[in-house]
Order: sequence, then C-alpha cells, then structure tokens
Amino acid sequence: MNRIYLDTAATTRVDPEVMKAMEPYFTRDFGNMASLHSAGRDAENAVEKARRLISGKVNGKEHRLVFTSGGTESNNFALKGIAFANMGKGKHIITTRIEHDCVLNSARWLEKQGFEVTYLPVDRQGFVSTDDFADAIRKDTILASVIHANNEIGTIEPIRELGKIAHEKGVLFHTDACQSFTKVPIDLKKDNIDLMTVNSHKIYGPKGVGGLFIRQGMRIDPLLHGGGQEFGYRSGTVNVSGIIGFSKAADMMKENHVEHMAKLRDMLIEGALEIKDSWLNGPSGNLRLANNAHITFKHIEGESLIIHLDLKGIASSTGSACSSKTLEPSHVLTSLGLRPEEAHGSVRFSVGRDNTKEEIEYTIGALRESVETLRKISPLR
Amino acid sequence: MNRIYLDTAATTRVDPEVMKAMEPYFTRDFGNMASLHSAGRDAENAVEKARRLISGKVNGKEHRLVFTSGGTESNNFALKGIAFANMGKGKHIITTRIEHDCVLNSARWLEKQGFEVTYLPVDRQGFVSTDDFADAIRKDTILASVIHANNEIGTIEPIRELGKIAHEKGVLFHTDACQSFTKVPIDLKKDNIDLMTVNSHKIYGPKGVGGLFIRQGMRIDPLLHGGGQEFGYRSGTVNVSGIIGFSKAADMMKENHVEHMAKLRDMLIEGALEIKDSWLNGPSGNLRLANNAHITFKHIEGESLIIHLDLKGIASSTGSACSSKTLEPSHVLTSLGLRPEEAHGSVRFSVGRDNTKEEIEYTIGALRESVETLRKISPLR
Amino acid sequence: MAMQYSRKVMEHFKSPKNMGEMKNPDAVGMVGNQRCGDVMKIYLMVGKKDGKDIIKDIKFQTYGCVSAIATTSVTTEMVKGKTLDEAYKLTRDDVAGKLGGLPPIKMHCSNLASEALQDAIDNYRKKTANNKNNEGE
Amino acid sequence: MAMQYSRKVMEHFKSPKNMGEMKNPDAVGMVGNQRCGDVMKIYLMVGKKDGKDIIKDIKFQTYGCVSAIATTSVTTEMVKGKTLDEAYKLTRDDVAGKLGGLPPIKMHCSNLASEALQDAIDNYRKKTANNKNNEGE
Ligand SMILES: Cc1ncc(COP(=O)(O)O)c(C=O)c1O
Ligand SMILES: Cc1ncc(COP(=O)(O)O)c(C=O)c1O
Repeated sequence: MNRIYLDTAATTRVDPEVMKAMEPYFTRDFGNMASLHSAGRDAENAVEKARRLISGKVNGKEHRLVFTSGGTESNNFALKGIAFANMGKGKHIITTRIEHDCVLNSARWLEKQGFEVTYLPVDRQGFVSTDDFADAIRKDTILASVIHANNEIGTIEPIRELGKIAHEKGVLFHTDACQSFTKVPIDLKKDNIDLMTVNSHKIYGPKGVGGLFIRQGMRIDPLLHGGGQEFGYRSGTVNVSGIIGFSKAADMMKENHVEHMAKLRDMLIEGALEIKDSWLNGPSGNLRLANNAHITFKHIEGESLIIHLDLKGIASSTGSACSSKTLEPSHVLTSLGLRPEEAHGSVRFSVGRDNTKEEIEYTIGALRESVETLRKISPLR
Repeated sequence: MNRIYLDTAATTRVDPEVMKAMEPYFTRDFGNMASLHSAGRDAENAVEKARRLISGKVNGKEHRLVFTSGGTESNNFALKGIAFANMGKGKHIITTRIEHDCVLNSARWLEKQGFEVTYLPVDRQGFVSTDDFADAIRKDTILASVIHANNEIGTIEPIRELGKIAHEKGVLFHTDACQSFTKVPIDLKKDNIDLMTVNSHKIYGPKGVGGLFIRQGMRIDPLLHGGGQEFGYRSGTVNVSGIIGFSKAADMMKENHVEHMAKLRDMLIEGALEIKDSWLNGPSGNLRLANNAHITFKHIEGESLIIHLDLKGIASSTGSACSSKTLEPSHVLTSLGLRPEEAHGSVRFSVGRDNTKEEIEYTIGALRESVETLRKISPLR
Repeated sequence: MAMQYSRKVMEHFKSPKNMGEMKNPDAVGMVGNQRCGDVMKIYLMVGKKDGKDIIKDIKFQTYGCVSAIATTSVTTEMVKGKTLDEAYKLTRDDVAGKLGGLPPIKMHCSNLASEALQDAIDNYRKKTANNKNNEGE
Repeated sequence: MAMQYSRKVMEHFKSPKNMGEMKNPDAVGMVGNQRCGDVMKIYLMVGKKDGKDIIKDIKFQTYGCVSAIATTSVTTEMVKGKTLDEAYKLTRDDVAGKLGGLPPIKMHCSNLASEALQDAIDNYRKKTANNKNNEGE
C-alpha cells in the first residue's frame, strides 16, 4: 500500500536532492571547521555559503544566523540566553499560551530561576490580541516571544504589529518560525524581529539542524558553552552536512509549493467538514498556514481515529490527551476554549508538496468511514 | 595528491557503512518518533535498538543513554543540569585545568550564576592526582567532572579511582569520554561513573550527534526543555538518522582498530622524536590514547608547521596561540607547565584506523623537512 | 513517543468482538467520562447454568483510544459464558495480560473494562435483589 | 575557525623572498617575542642614490605563523630599492593590502614587519648619527 503522509507539521522526509547535496560532506569534505588544514577550510566555505543563502530568504542583513541542533535548542537558547544576559535590566518575559512546548517549558524553568512570565491568552481562532500584548509590557520586561504560525492549528500571528509594539517599548522580540519559515513571507527587518527560530526537518531537510537569527550587537548568553564556534554564540563541532542539507532544503522551497499545499489544504478541509458534527479550528484563508487542516469531530477520540487512518495508510496527528505522555489534552486546543472532550476529538492533517489531489480525495473517503465506524461503537450520542 | 588525514581527534569522516545504515532514515523511515502513526513507530524501534547497542558497549545497565547533539551539548547538560537540580545540596563543583573548553566554559558560566568551581592542576604528563582530588571535595561539593582521555595530549586519567573517591564522599562523578569511547575500555558500573559524555563524529559517525549516560534515578535539570523527548531529559525532534549512524559507528569500532592505531602512533612518535630539540607531551604506552601523538618542536611556530604539512598533503593540528581565536596558547599545554613559546611549537597528530604505515613514513619525512625549513628562516637558535 | 501496541491489541481494535448496543439487556455498566477521553458501556444478558448465574451474552460500546476499545473487546470475549462470580474477579492485569501487555501509560487510564463489567454485575445484583425484596413483600 | 589566507599570503609563505641571514648588515631591526609567537628580524644594507639613502639589500628571518612569514617576506620585496624615508612610511595596512588582506585576527598580531623595518631604519640612523658625532669630535 502506498502510504499517504499528512504529517508534515511533525516532520518531513529528506528530499533526494537535499540528500545528494549533503552526501559529500559526510565522507569527503568532512573536516572540522575549526581545523587549520584545508579539509577544515573547505567545510567552512560551504557553511558560510549556506548561512548566506538562508539569511537571504528572510532579509537577514542585520542579523546573524547561528546554527543549532533544531527548533527546540533555538527556542531554549533565545529565551534563556536573553534572560540570563539581561536580568540586570529586568526579569519579566511575555509569551503566549499557544507556544510550542519548548518555549513554554523554557519559560517555566526560567520562572523557577526567579523570572516572571506572562502567558497571553488567544481568541477562539488562536490570535493574540495586540492590545493584550501592549498592556502586558512592563518596565522590567526584557523579552516577548510569540510563535509565528502555530504548529497545531495553523494560526498566523500578527508578528509585525507585535514586534512594532515591543520595539516602541524597548522590549526584544523573538518569534518561533519553525512552521512558517519558507511558507509565510518573512522580512526580519520589516517584521521587527530581533530573534527568530527556524529549523530544517519541517522543510524536507535533515533532523538535528536549526538556527537562531540574532540581531547583531545584542546581549545574549550562549546555551552551549565551549570552543566558541558560531561566533561564540553556539559551541560544538559544526554539523556541516546537516547545515548544507538545511540550506539546500530552504533553497528548494518555492512559492508554487506553498500554493499547491494551500489548495490541497482547502480541499481537505472542505471534504472533512461535510462529515456532520465537525468543525475547523483556527482561521481559514490567508491567515492560516498553507499546510495545516485541523478538525474536531464530536464524540470521537483522536488516537483511535489516527490509528484507524494509519491502518488505511494515512499518517496524521492528534491533540488528544490519549496521545500525550501527560494525558492532558493539547494546551493549544484548551487555550482556544475547546472543552477537553472536544480537544480529544481533533485531528491535524498537514499536507506537503508531494501530496496529490487523489490522495486527498482518498483521505476524505477514509476519514468519513473511520469517523462513522468509531461513532458506531461509541456509547455517546 | 592523496591526502593523509592525521586529525581524527578533531573529527573523522563518516564510514561508508555508517552512511549506508543512515540512508533509509533520511528518506524512508523519517517519521517523527513522537507521532502515533506507524512511520513514527518504525523510527522509535530503530532508535531504541541503537540506544541498547551503545549502552551495551559500556555496561550501561544502570544508566539511561540520552541522545544529544554532540559532546558539547552533553557536557553543558551534565554540568548545568546537575548544578541547577542540586543547588539545594551545595554549590561547589570540581573539575580540572585540562578539560575541553565546553566543560571549562560551562563551569565558568556557572561561577557567574553563583557556583564555586575548583580547577585541579595536573602533573607534567597531564595526570590529575587522586590526593588533590580527594582534598578538593567539600561538604557542599555536588559534582566532579574529569575528562577521561585528554583531547590534546592523550593522557588517560585514573577515572575509576577518582570515581571511587567521589562516591565515598557522596559526590556525583561525570567524565567526558569523547576521545576515549570505543578506544579505551569503559565499564560505567566498575568505573564508578554517574554521568558520561560520548559523541559520534570522533568514531566515524556523523557530526551533530552525541549522548549523555545518566545513572537512573538521578536529579538533573534538562538543558533543552520542550516536548519531553528522551524520557523528558532532552527535548527536540529526535535525530533518527544521526542516532542510527552513531550506533553503527560504535558497532564498527573493534579491538584490532585500536591496536592498529596504537602501532602507527608509536611509529610516528619514534620518528618525530628523532628530529632534534623535540619531545613528546603526555605519557607513553598504555596510559596514552591509542590515536594520539603530541610533539613539541623548539623554535617552531605550530600554525606555520601545520600549514607547511598541509601543503604536503598532511592534515594535523596545533595548540599554538596563533591558531586560536583568543591568541592564547592551549590551556592544556600551559597546565602541563609548558612555557608559551613551547606551547606554540607543538603539533598533534591523531591517527585513524584507515592510516597506513606508508603514510606514517611519508609523514615523518615531511615533518623532518618542514621543521628544518622553518628553523632555517627563524631568527631564534 | 509513538505508542507501541501489541499485535493482539491491534487485532481487537481492528475487529472488536461483541461490539454494539444490546436490546433489552438484563443489566448495563458504565465507567469513565468524556472529559478524560474514555467511556465504556457494557451490556449483559444473564442466564443460568448448573444453578449459577452466567453471562449468556455481552456487548459493549466504547468511546476512547485504541487500548480502551481493545480492552473492552477482549474483556467481553474473556467472560462470555463465565459465571458472574468468576467474571467479577477479572482484573486489569488479567485483561492486559491477555492482550500481550499495554504501554505503561495506558495501563491505568484506558484499561477500565473490568471496572465497567463489575459495574454491570453490581447493577444486575442490585436489580435482582430488589426484585427478590419486592417478591418478598 | 579555519584561517582563510589569500593566495598572495600563501605564495609568500611557500616561497619567501629575501629570506635568510645577512653577513655584515648595515643595520638590524627586531620586534616581537617568542612568548607571543612572533619574532621578526630585518637586515639592511644601505646604499646611495641621487644623494639619498636607499635600501640596497634586505633580508629577513621570522619565527611565527603563516601571516608573520608572509608579511615580512612581502615587506622586504616592497621596500627593496626604496629610500629609507619612503620605506619608513610603510604601514601595516600597506603590507596587508599588498597581500590581498589578512584574516582580521591576524591583522594586529602577526603583521609586525613594518615595525621591524622601522626598527632597522632607526638603528641605522642612530648608528650613522653616532658615527657623524664621532666624526665631529
Ligand atoms: C512551532 C515549533 N517550534 C519548535 C519546534 C521544535 O523544533 P525541533 O523539533 O527542531 O526541536 C517545532 C517542531 O517540532 C515546532 O513546530
Ligand atoms: C574531549 C572532548 N570533549 C568534548 C568535545 C566536543 O564535542 P562536540 O564537538 O561533539 O560538541 C570534543 C571534541 O570536539 C572533545 O574532544
């Protein structure tokens, strides 16, 4: 059975061309960039080219792209690095209730170290209010971190406006763009972004690679201390092949991929909503991430639906408690105001540039069947 | 020109078999381990197998191997994680003057956060004294971290004895085994090790992967907070292909590779010491890392020698100040008691399992020539 | 992490046994709640064999995750034809064991089928006790 | 990070110009010290042209890194045949420029050749001034 992969928001396969671009750096140009000999110099040149290419995608002229091991490291680095370097100025941080766990749990850890954190609410579609944001800023606020596009429900936040407000009040602005990078246009300068997290494995690049854009001249403590690689911001032997793969992946993402995904997304949403007692979470249209369809089916438990679909060859994801280690329903869904029983019944389909219309049609049919079956064996009505 | 790579202590190429083992996990079994669908389950099974294999190499039954992005992350994680989780018990840490920068700079950062650190001296061959170690332990000591085999001079420290002393006084014991893993026998239990750092790119595995062994039941804060991967110890989408490569690499390292390296090492040392005004740094024989030859040549500046050799097709490394960003000579060499001018003139050759006797012979000849040339243009006598 | 379900669990999930509503059951048991993600309902038809109450027929309906569905399915299979006393003694561990184990995290949250069964039996006994009492009047 | 040396730097490193000791030089200059990793020695033979002191011959010896060797080599090449006054004006930037640039970190540490040259010229002038004074007595 040919599998249908609708979980690109979790991770993507490595594109064969990305693979080809990486290969020489595993076995041939494998030198340590910190070495003096020519093997090290070849590696360095390749990495600097990759850095320029990725920076060029987001108008990163005023920023330094520091390569990391992924989105999680970048977000930990941004929050903790800014916090520890700037605690003389203040110990208050603003973020939202719908951040990725790596932002939320970094923030919670910082609370244990004596920082104060405001977690902004969102509306029913997942939007942060600019008024709430402005009101939350205090004299001792050092950093605001707002996710660019939400990984569960696909809501694209008004980061340009939020960044502007932050800057007017002298607060640094960080955004987690793991989901949006290459899918939503980003201009670090115009969008008023001081720090931005990106990663590779959501855009057909390898896992274990990411980056943090840091506005030049900013005070930030490293998260990884050591040999002083990456301009002293991030130590550790540089993952040359991974970085080359990341930049090749970024290079390959094109406008028409995004359009293709948006079309399939809308097709899938439309088909899914024809099933009764269902609704879309997050906004529709331009303010929704191009690859994300997030649907709630009443009286359905998400894990069962996911596995049912898996048996039919379809890979998807759920915010149901039963799928999480904590047995808590997704914090993003409850932040929207969904009741736990509603959160249980929600499924995320995230399409990719390889998916076809036929696959989406098959998925809609399979979904209809599975929901019916599960509702039939359910005691709830 | 066929290049001769004598810098395996810096990094190694990825073995073609390792490459082959990784490949399916880039493009086919690329699933996110955190996913419910079968793509995720396949990835998880592979990673758990890799974890068992690597743990089996060091008798890791009482420990949990947590995968990280490399040696630097593991060392930062060990020091900071133990420090923040145990500061209620005490704020004193012991380490040595010859640690890798990632241990030293983590320790220095912790000093800024209010911890106290003792940096133990070493003798002329780079050995830590067990008496010094025992004397340094205080009531408020929470952690001791001693490098297993030194990355510059190849000295193998008496970690079993040090670990025993630490345990008798209730202090946690960490060792950085990036250089020794698969080259020196390690038994986590017998060697009294609570935490141990390993990485992949020194043993013909990919860059950007490493691990920290953590004795079960120990209190340690994560360095990377987030989605709770790796038993909650290290968040971030798991680098499946990298981990598979790491375990394949660990599996491939065999006793006879170590013997082969030790033979070439001794041949190289012998040949190099025939050049006048030269000496070996670190011990010789069994207490020296199998791949490491570290020689000082008087009245020679290391960078010039390295580049000279590079022009002759030989990759090596130096502890000269001129090769470092800080323009300070290697802290390891000055800790041995070498004067700065002596440190400048030192070169590290680190052999690998692919090197041949012929390569070492050529290297000895090239080295003799280069040293002569550089001494001729030098005003020093 | 990805859930690792046994082959047995998956079989019951794919083709649940004794699934559906029962018309005119002798007793019904129900545990769990929707907020927590699992609701299990068990329907009993009780008969007599050698003078003892036995489970003549059993049906279930489950809202919940894979293990919730599988555990109720296997439970009904295990107790069909058993006496009520035997059936009442069934534990979570028995159920998990029969399924070849459950992921640890699922052991105590979606493994409520034995409780649902006990609830049904309790209800049956209460009902028949009441009937006897009524008869005694 | 790996040092990125220009092609010019590498050429001078591979085949340094005017390398070696000079027998009976008119003056010698020396800067740097071994602890810091760079020592440069410049030997001058001074001649006359149009009534002015010129550098008739120049030699150097250098202990140091690639850029130290390359900068002394190119410096000797640049000033050979120049008047002492002209040579004295040579700056580090002139030297680095001639080499097509130096890695920033090397700009101020191993780029001491112009100072060594100035030291040699100073020594020459002191010596000749002394000689003149001696003559004047
Ligand atoms: C919005 C967002 N932030 C952060 C991350 C974490 O990135 P990584 O998996 O590369 O650590 C992810 C995905 O996993 C994400 O979707
Ligand atoms: C002893 C030692 N510790 C730590 C490290 C750092 O490991 P990594 O480069 O994987 O971050 C290295 C090598 O780079 C090392 O030799």
